[in-house]
Amino acid sequence: MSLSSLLLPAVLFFALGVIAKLIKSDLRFPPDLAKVLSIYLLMAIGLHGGYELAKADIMIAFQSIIWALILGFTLPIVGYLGLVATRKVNPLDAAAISAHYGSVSAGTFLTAIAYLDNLSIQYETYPLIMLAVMESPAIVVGLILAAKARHTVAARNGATNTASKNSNEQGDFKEMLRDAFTNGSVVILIGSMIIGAIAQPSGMEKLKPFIDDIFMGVLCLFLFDMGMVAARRIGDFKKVGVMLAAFGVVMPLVGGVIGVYVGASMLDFSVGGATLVGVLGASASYIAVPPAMRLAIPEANPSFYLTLSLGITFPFNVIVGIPLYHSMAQAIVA
Amino acid sequence: MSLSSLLLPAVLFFALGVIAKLIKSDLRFPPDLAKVLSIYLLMAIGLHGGYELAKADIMIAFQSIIWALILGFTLPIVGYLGLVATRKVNPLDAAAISAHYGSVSAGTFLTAIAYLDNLSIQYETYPLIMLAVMESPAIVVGLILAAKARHTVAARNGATNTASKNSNEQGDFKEMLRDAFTNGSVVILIGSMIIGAIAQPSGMEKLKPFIDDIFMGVLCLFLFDMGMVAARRIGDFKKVGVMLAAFGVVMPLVGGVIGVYVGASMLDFSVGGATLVGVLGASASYIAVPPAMRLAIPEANPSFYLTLSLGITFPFNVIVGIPLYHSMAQAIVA
Amino acid sequence: MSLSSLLLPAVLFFALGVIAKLIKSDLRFPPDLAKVLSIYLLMAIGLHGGYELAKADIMIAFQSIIWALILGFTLPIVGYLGLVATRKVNPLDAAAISAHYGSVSAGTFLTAIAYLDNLSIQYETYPLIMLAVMESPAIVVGLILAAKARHTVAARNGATNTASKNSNEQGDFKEMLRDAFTNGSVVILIGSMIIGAIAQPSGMEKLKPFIDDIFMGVLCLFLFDMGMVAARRIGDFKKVGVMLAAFGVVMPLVGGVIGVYVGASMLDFSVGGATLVGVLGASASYIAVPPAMRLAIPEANPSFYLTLSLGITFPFNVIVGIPLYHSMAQAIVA
Amino acid sequence: MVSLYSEKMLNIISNDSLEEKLVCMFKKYGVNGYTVVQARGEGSSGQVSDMSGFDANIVVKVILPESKIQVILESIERKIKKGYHLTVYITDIKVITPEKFEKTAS
Amino acid sequence: MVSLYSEKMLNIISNDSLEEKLVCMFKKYGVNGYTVVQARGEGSSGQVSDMSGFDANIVVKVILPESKIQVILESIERKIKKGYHLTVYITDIKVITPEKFEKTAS
Amino acid sequence: MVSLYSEKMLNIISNDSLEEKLVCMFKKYGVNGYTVVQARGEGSSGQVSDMSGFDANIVVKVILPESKIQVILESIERKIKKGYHLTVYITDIKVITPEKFEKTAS
Ligand SMILES: Nc1ncnc2c1ncn2[C@@H]1O[C@H](COP(=O)(O)O)[C@@H](O)[C@H]1O
Ligand SMILES: Nc1ncnc2c1ncn2[C@@H]1O[C@H](COP(=O)(O)O)[C@@H](O)[C@H]1O
Ligand SMILES: Nc1ncnc2c1ncn2[C@@H]1O[C@H](COP(=O)(O)O)[C@@H](O)[C@H]1O
Ligand code: NA
Ligand code: NA
Ligand code: NA
Repeated sequence: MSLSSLLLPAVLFFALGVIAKLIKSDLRFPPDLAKVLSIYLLMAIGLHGGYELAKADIMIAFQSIIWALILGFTLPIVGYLGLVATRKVNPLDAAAISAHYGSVSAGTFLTAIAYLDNLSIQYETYPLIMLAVMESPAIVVGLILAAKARHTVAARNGATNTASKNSNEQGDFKEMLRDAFTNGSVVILIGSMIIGAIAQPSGMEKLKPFIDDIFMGVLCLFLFDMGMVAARRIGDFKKVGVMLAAFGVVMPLVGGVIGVYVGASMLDFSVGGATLVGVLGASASYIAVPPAMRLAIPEANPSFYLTLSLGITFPFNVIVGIPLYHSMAQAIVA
Repeated sequence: MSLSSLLLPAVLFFALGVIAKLIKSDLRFPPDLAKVLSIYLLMAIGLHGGYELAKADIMIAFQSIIWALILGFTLPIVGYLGLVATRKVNPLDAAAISAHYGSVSAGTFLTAIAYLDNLSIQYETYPLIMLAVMESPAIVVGLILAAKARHTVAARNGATNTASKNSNEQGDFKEMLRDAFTNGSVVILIGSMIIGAIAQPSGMEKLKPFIDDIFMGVLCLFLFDMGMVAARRIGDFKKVGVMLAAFGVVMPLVGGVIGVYVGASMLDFSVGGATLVGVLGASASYIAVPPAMRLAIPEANPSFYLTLSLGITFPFNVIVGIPLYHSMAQAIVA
Repeated sequence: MSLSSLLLPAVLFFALGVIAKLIKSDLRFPPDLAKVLSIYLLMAIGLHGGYELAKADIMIAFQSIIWALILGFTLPIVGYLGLVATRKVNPLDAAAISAHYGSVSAGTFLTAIAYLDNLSIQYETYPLIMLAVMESPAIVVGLILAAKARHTVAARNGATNTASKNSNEQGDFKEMLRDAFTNGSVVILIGSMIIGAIAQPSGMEKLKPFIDDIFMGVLCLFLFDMGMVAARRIGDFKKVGVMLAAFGVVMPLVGGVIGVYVGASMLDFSVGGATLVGVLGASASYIAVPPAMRLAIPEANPSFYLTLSLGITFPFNVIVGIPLYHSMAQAIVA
Repeated sequence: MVSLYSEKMLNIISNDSLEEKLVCMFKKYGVNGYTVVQARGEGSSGQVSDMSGFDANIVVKVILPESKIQVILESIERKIKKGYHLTVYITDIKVITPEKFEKTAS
Repeated sequence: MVSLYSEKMLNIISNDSLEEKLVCMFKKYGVNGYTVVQARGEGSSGQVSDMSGFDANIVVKVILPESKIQVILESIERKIKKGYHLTVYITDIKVITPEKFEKTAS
Repeated sequence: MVSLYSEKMLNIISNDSLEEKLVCMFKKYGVNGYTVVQARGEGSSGQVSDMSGFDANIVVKVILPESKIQVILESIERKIKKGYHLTVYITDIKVITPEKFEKTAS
């Protein structure tokens, strides 16, 4: 875990974004830029991965998907229990927050890839499928945890209008399930992977400059922007309290350890691959899950989950986490 | 006409966009992205084409322009007569719709170029001038058809306030003529072609990575976006009725046949060039013409022409039409 | 000073933008595009420059900064005195306008670099630091000039509520000072330069296609957009009056001469380097300074400074100025 | 002399993730016209940027006949009680084409 | 105590291709101030996205003295009769700088 | 039957470089909710585009209890006297959750 990893341009631009906001610069990126860049990044990584995956071992791919589902379903429950144990948040907030930790952050994943590439460390392509798979299940778990929490709360309060609510919830639940699996990021990522796998090689060749050559520069720009977004949330640190803020650091460590273990021991990946699975376990979604939670658990306070996932866990993973999970992977694989 | 043409990344991304909307994904591209991408595409293709055209035969270029004008003026009239014959739309709607079919769709044209490039089929550069030329005349024909339609309607209704309207229309007409020929797409395309032709080769060399290397990737992203836009309109299919929807498929076939014939027999182009002229004849504008029609024929229902050009003809051409016009061109040229 | 410099694609696209507006085309670029492009350009030039500067002579770098500060502080005063002498604007307008001329235009600077590159003329990297340094001081001078102007005006008017104003101004002034030095463009430029200097070479290598290869194309797109923006202001030419409009041409000439002299004689730069310093002296800010002046000198009329910097000086420099300052540099250095 | 007719305009400020839900609600009550504007803002649930796809607000504007206001407000109130963050306000407006806003559900 | 003065605010929702035409109309009647906001929406002429350059709506807002309302409304009504899709509404507002909106054509 | 309560909505059209200043002012007077919409426009200080980072307008909308209007208007008036270009108007609105807008500074 050399310090030199911090000197990756991508990480440095993230830091620049954070600093820009800390010194109260008036620097503001156009509101649609981050979205455009993330569309590009997902598309590029998807095409690239799909192309590789066309040659992949279907058995390992299948196992990866199973483990992605297991991680996606388990991590939010771990997080939920941890949060409820702190007694610092109500169960609905706990459900909403922990859903974020079962899902993943493509930005963190891509930074990890830049990190590995820079050290010339090989990695398997399967974690990319896991990235796509893990976007959705956590949202579902969040919904289930919230339903449970609501029942608890309602039972406590004497449960007046539970009946009428329930009928409504049925329809909503179905709709949200569909939303979880047709989520925009998932569509781009899986769609691009399929295109990468089935498109004609001659066609793919022509895409190379777009998806490969300028990739790293776009990632830098994206992380620059996200650094500013994260920094705007760092200020809310005080609002969420020390206990919650600590969760934003401990939870990725827990998820990272579990992820690295799954990658190295269950899936038999190399150091690079295990590091990436660690990053999947450690990272928290800040694109797909927040709007889903606004819809599904409106009672939860968005300040909590946005501050944790965007303001604490994201910077922690980009700057400290990735090299750490890499060390862990080295330790386990060796 | 091999199925493999459907496996072009550009076409696959268009399909992905359509599918994303059909499965009701919440995927949404920022509202300005399509515009930015289309500016880039027009600029790149213009520079590229201008560079080639500097070495072109002025006689053929001139003939191409003449034929582009003929196509642009004739096709809307063909469409108008066809539409009026169906008795399913009023004359003003017919005028507005048919104007779209005299004009062209740069997105379809670029997909055709990707298609030909992929099959390593050579093509002349002249169709590019025709693309630029054909943007405008159809708007003018639309205006004339609408004026005629209005007179017919007014005559039927007893013509109350025709006089006052007329004086106003004079000024409007002039203004709209100017608008038709200073249309944004035309300015970018012709401007870039001129720059490509007169700029210093050393300067052009430095532009190569921007205009050539990443071109195909940007086209994919653009078609991804347009696939979603088209799919949003496919749902309006029922509103326009079977007859009109059929027009959205028959008209491009008619235009395609005429275009291929003009390209192959009148202009003596190769298979590639004739295919491109076919695409010009077949495609319907969805960028330049709709706003012009909103202004010029406000009585017409935008749902009709947007659904037809964007929701039916555009997907039809991208997926079915291009290989078809290619086969036609092969048949005629051979 | 060959005419061929006008045939640079970048300059031609600027002209195309101007022409598009003059012929009243409806061409409109999305409102956020210019900002995105300028972020990219600053980032690319910063990374590039930082990488070079890592090998630079610290002494010359230091001298460059000193001279940049001197230029930034002196030029607005020269401009202010000139403007007040014309008796065509009130002192507050004069302060606001002249602040623009002490600062710089990155767009003009990059066009100059494209110009030199095209002629294969070498240039030092130090002017890039000067570009970053010169963004801010002029804003400060503008504030000081405005404060002075306000006192004069207040003294004339009998100075009623100066006291209450002053206490308020103290706080505002501090805040504006901070704003001047944490200005967004400065943060991107200096931040990218530092990243370029400290990032690992292997990481920088991966950024090359993004920051180098597509740079010229992006610059063309940016200047295309800015041409339209400038042209919208050219129309206001009459509103500002002949005297002011003349200032928009004379002031860059004065600044250009001073700049070239500083570059060639004080800093001992080559012809290329001296040309760039000339451009720094000649160019007027239209990104950083206008919003700062709206805040700091609200009494000044934005039409004046926007028309001058964007509608007159910017086109003048891009089309006429750059080759001129190059000739001057040749004359002095030789 | 153009005649003016009184109508109501209902404005809802909300996170853009709720747009589909709100539009659905309008259609359920036979309101087929609405206008949406992108916005940023701040309120009890913290700061909301206008970054599309991340966290953005919208202002939804609907011109309605007085008669439909109550039933829609009740639906909105239910949503607010469930926890949704909706900032709602109603203004009196005058229109020149009342028939446009008074027709019943299509 | 800041005094408040009554004015009218005219709002026009339309497709952005009509922006130039509307601004021209304002200037013709001596109104030189206006504000435009990008929007999306749905109405009798179908759904309109907010994709710039494709199909976008705008909301045009103009603060006017009462005296100018009628003549502009007449012009708008003529346009609507010609077929233009304009959703128009007027609100009563209070302003603190009436002179800003009452001056005659420049 | 959902009850409606009267509040005021303060609207400020300004250049976006003044956004921070305006938000500061609101907070100073205990107003913690506001909504901002990007705009373009024209007025006495010329045409303003909606180009982010160059020259853009904003419309700031704040729902306020009547009691807070005057003190904020005074602050705005001072700014206008200093030269700031602020186009301000107030509308009467009805809301369904008055407690949201009446609470005092946090
Ligand atoms: N007093 C207010 N005036 C204007 N807009 C408000 C106000 N309070 C809240 N909002 C808007 O409503 C959104 C949600 O507010 P809240 O439910 O308080 O979190 C905010 O992001 C603002 O855009
Ligand atoms: N009832 C309404 N409330 C708010 N906006 C409307 C309404 N009806 C129409 N609009 C807006 O006006 C535009 C044109 O409407 P229309 O003329 O009905 O097609 C729509 O795209 C909407 O943005
Ligand atoms: N009469 C008006 N109606 C609507 N908006 C206006 C009006 N006058 C000015 N504005 C807006 O306020 C901004 C500043 O105006 P001004 O202070 O007159 O330069 C303009 O850019 C417009 O967006
Ligand atoms: Na995770
Ligand atoms: Na056609
Ligand atoms: Na200067």
